[in-house]
Amino acid sequence: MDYTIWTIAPIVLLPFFAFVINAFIVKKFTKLAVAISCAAILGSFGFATRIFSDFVFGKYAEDYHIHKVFNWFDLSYGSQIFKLDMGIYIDNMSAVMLFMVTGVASLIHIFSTYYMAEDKRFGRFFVYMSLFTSAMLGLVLSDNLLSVFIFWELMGFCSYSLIGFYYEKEGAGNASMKAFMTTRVGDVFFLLGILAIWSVVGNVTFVDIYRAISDGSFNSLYALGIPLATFAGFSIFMGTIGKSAQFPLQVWLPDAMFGPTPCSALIHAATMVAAGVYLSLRMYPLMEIGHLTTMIAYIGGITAFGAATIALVQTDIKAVLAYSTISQLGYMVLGVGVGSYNAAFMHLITHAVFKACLFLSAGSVIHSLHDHHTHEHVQEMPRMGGLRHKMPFTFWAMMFCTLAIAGVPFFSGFVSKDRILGDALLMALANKTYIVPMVLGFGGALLTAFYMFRMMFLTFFGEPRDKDLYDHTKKEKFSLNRNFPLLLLSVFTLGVFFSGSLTGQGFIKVASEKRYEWFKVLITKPKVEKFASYERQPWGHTDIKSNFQLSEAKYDYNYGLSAKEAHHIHHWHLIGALISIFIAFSGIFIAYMMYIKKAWNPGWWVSMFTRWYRALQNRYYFDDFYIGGLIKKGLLPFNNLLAFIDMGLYDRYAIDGWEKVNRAFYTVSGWFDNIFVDTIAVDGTGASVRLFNVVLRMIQSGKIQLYFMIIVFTLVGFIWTL
Amino acid sequence: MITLSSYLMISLALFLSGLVVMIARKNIIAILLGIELILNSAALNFAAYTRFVNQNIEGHIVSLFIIVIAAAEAAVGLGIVIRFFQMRESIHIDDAAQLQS
Amino acid sequence: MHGSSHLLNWILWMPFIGVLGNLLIPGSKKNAIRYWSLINTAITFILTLVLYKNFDTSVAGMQEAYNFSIPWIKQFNIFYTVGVDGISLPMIILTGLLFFLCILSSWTVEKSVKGYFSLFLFLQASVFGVFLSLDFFLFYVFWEVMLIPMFFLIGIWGGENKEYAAVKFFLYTFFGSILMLVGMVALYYAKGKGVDAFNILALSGGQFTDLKLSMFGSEFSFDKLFFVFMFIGFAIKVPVFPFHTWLPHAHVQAPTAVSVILAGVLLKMGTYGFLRIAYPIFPSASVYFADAIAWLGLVNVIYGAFCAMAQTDVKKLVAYSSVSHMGFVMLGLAAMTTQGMNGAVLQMFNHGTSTAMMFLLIGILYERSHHRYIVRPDGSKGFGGLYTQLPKFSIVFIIAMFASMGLPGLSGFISEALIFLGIYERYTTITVLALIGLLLGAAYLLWMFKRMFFGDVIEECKSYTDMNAREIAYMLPLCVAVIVFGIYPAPILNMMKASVGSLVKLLGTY
Amino acid sequence: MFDNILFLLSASLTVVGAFSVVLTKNLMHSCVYLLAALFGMAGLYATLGADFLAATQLVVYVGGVVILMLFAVMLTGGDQDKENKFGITKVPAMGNTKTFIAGGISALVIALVILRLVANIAKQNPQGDLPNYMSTVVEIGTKLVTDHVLAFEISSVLLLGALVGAAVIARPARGDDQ
Repeated sequence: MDYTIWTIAPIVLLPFFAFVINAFIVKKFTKLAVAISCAAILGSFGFATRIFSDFVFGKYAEDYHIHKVFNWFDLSYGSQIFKLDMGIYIDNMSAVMLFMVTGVASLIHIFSTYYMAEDKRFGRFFVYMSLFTSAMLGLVLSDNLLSVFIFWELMGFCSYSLIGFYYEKEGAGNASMKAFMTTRVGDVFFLLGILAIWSVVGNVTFVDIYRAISDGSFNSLYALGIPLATFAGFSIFMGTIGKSAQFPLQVWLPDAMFGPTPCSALIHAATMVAAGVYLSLRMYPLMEIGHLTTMIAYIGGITAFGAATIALVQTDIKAVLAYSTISQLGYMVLGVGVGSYNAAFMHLITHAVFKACLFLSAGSVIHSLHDHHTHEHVQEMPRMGGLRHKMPFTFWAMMFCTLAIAGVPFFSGFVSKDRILGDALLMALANKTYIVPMVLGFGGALLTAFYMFRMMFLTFFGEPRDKDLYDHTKKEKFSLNRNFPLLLLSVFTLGVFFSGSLTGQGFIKVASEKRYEWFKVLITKPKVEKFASYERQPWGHTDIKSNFQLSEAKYDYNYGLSAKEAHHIHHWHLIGALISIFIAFSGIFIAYMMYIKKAWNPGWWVSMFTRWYRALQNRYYFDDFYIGGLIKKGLLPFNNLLAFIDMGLYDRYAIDGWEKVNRAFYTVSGWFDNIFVDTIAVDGTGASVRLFNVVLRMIQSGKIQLYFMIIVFTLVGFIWTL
Repeated sequence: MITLSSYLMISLALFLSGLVVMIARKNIIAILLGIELILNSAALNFAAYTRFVNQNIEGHIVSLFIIVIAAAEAAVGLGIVIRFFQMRESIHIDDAAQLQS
Repeated sequence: MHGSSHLLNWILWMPFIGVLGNLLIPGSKKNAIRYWSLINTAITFILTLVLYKNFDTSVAGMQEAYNFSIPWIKQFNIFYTVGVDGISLPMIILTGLLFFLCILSSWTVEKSVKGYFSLFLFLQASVFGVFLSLDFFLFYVFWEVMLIPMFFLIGIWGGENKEYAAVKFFLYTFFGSILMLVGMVALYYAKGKGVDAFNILALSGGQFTDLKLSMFGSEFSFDKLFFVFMFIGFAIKVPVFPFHTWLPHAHVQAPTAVSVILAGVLLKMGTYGFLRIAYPIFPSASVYFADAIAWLGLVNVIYGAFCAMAQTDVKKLVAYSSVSHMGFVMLGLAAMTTQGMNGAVLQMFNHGTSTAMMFLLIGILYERSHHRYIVRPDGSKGFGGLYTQLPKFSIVFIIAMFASMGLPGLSGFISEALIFLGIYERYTTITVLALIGLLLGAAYLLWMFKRMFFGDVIEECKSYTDMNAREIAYMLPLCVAVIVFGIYPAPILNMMKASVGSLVKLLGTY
Repeated sequence: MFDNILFLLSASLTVVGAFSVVLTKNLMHSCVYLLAALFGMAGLYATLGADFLAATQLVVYVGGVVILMLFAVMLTGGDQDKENKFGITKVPAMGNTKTFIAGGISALVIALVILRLVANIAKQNPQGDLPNYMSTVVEIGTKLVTDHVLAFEISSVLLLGALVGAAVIARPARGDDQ
């Protein structure tokens, strides 16, 4: 079967229709709605698997794309052309991404049927999940930034709804709003980037952007005095910062844990937050020509390390995972920054797998621990301990994932993270500015290993610290919807699925290059010059499967460089790997000494670094600064002031003031009318008659002598005129 | 030298006296006295002009009529005064400022 | 008289028939009046749909088939001319739809039912008149006539400070109208008082570009001067920034349905005026003043959003959000590109639907709560936990809210995106700043939503009942419109693109 | 000579009498001064050769009118109210400074006007023939019954009317207690 639209679109449409249908039936047929959601995502998974297998296991070509477009709307009139096309774009990266997203989402859907079953809004959860999945898949399939933005925002909405899922809680409202608003800050920049690119390219299709980059269209163009590539690249990267919770917009992600745990697993760990990194990777050529990679590396490094430090002091199991997510996303961004393109993407995939698993395991733990006094689930690690006896499956699944995230060899996390760190090391050697991100990256790795094992030790090892809680916890029995997703995901934390070599850098080669180094072969930096002559297919076009065999890509161990140059790279990669391994085990060892052997007292560290400890507990005061400072002290007073100026001053005086002016006018004109026109001119006529009358009446007094005098004077006057 | 002017001056003095009496006095009878003076000044003029200017007797006749009229006037005026006094017990001219009693 | 169809006449005069019918029904038969009004508006709405069905989207100018013109006041060459093109059609459909739904939402009005519905239908007729008139004088007459029912609807059925609001609304608009009247008369003389001196189509095309006017001893450019006059006249209606303060008062005091019409339709009359009169008649001045329009639009966007965030009255908040959103329309108009102008017209339509939803929802809430405080003056919560108490209401509210803030997939996004695409190249700085408005737009709405809907149900809200069938019935069409046009806006864009395109082409020549 | 003496005496008597009428504060006195002035007038008539006129003056004025006046004064004598019916203080019956100022100004003005007229006459200074002191009675009688018969008759009717009128007016109203 070849690729027509009907074999691709269902990936998005199945969950979307599930959402539409469920939105109407969820109230009455909750079970059916859940079934529809799960079936839809599994269907998507099926279609995605087909694409994945064709791209990965087929005789692939590294630059083969499926690109179908349809016209969304067309505003052309005469010579003015404006068309907005939407389309599907599948290349190797999206194929892998599709597979990961649908796979993880399917497993999380399955797990949710266990986790959410007792929730009163069981059905509604699946409605949101379906919408989210379709949005995420839509994003992956998008061929242009605008549709990426659309699905990106839709995911934001789903995230908002799911964080605010327990809307009875006041905190959920705050958290959901915070999440939406913080990412919205990034999104606005993202939209700005889209506009900037549109102004150059006249389009925002990836293909056209690449072509424009290769044409040099971005050169010597400026927006607001900044080179346009930098401007646009930075704006788009701001979208990544928001969505992937990078410094300084990382504040929302820990709060996002207010949502149900499976949604945290899917949205705030595996997929949505990774979409930011996915976007950065897609726009990597733009970042490169915009000279943004250094900044990206710094942001990644700072995030990776900073979030890891905060994770050290968390006691809530989900909070630890949330900060570890931020930290791992930081590694991905660091990978983008140091030009470790496919390692960053690989870390995205591996992280999605193990972090989803970690969250689901945490969910499994939390769900089991039910406080009989408060009737709430327990998330605090100080009340756990020794749980590996009660829930062995969960324990082993979580253990695998922890090993992966800690960077233990033979696990996926090691493969991807080590490659990022190795590339960072190489970059630092070549360019001193990269030393800081590199050191932060290695430091973060140490902390990661430590806090993850701290979490494991506190949760599963040692003696139960809350005996009552422990005794009431049922022993875990294997159930398909609870344990199967965990175990399947944990299996995929093994490194062999991602790389044929131990580290992915050619440290220890396990098997022939091409078959097992599929990731390195498939995922390469977009070669923009190839897109110069690229033509897209119409919507109805059928992509013939046999075309996939056009030109076989080869795994080039030496990166296309000379053996000597490559040797240098391999050499330093090896050193980096050794450092990583050392670091990982050191972290684990410290955790072991602190929490199992209890040889070292963590309290001592706390007392030594009280101020730092407080800063960490307060998340470096970011929330205080943003909410307490910027918003409460800056924005809201400003708003109130402006509103006061608007209604209290402007409207009251400048607008209603006209009434006063008018009143003054009408007072004066009324006065004028009254005095001059009416009194003087009109009444004056009467008054003059009256005056005459008064005078005459005075004359007509009946006093004869007066008459006589008048006669005399009249006579005098008369004589005088003679 | 007795000329026309001399008589005219006397006449003027009489007239002015009558005038002042008429204006300044508030007593009706006094006003009547003023009227008499003025009438006399007029009569004197007629007589003087007869003597100095046209020499015929017409002036005397007019003067004579003036005297007659003055007598009639005095009779009627004083009658009115008496009557007024009977009504108002006053011969003050300001009390006689109304057309109606 | 040319054109054979009387469809436009029917649309225009149908509400008047409704008014007459209402006047014949005794005032005590309230339900009869309501049903009659409902039927009347339904027929009108159907007629507008018929118009849409027969509309030829490829024609840029007026639709020949529906033009209708007869002399009205022959001595002054005033004609009764009505016509429809791609710019007015979306507005006409919007008017038909919103009035129909507003009649439904006004079912609970008990105070002087007969007067209310009669005035309401009267208002509808005058609004149709504005959108359909092609004779400037006729346009002006309808523009002014519209004030009368509005004045009484606000002044009689309004809130506690209704007289103030009504008078303010009236005077404000009237001030603008007077400037417009001056412009109209000036055009009449400039055109030589001929047969087409009041004909908007005959006046348009930029024929007054080089005309000079001497006044007060100096020379003025005719088109710039009267463009400013017209601008102020229309800007008050939009409302553009310095002339916006009537809006919060009028909205807050007006009864629900009138707020809906005010925000949904009446504000669009202002921007419609730009598209129909100010731009085509004075294209060179429009281009000349585009910068000013853009900056004013920006101020609207930002300022409205900031002010909205400070409000504690829901209705006032939404009123200020209207100021902000109409700022986007102004931005689109200032862009004078295909995308921008189409986006502006689309935004007019979309804002009409989404803000109508908001106001209708607030009206529904008000019927239960009898207050609109998010935070009461004493600092306590006015609402709380509505999500738990009113689930259906909340879902509709979420749709309306996100449509209003421009969530992709809902209608507001496409228009805003088009506007931004249109304006970016010409006004980069303004675009950057206007995007802040987008951010703030989300902020104030979400903050309001958080404060009203999340958390525990406060004691007072526990008695509220969820939306009933009638309320769902009139919210549903708007929900559908918001979602459908969010996903697939082509039906509306196709309607307008030829007309807007020809206007852009005209402006492009200056 | 006699003429001159007579003129001077008569003129003095007339002018002094007239001024005394003006200046005296007593009504009775003023009547008497009027009498003196009228006597002087008679003397002046005499110097003008108007013998009949002088005689008539004496008979009518001095013997009639002034006596009539004196009777009237005596009839209306007695206490006069100092206030009118509105309670406003009345001007004294014989006038006060204000009234005399008003009268004086009037007199001054008219004096100036008349002097302006008289000045012209004085310049011409007509000098007719001196009277021959013949009796004018015949001539006047002739004239009265010839040329001026109508005026004569009218004046007699006037006198009659005045007489009857004075009697009627002065008579108390019918039924009047006074």
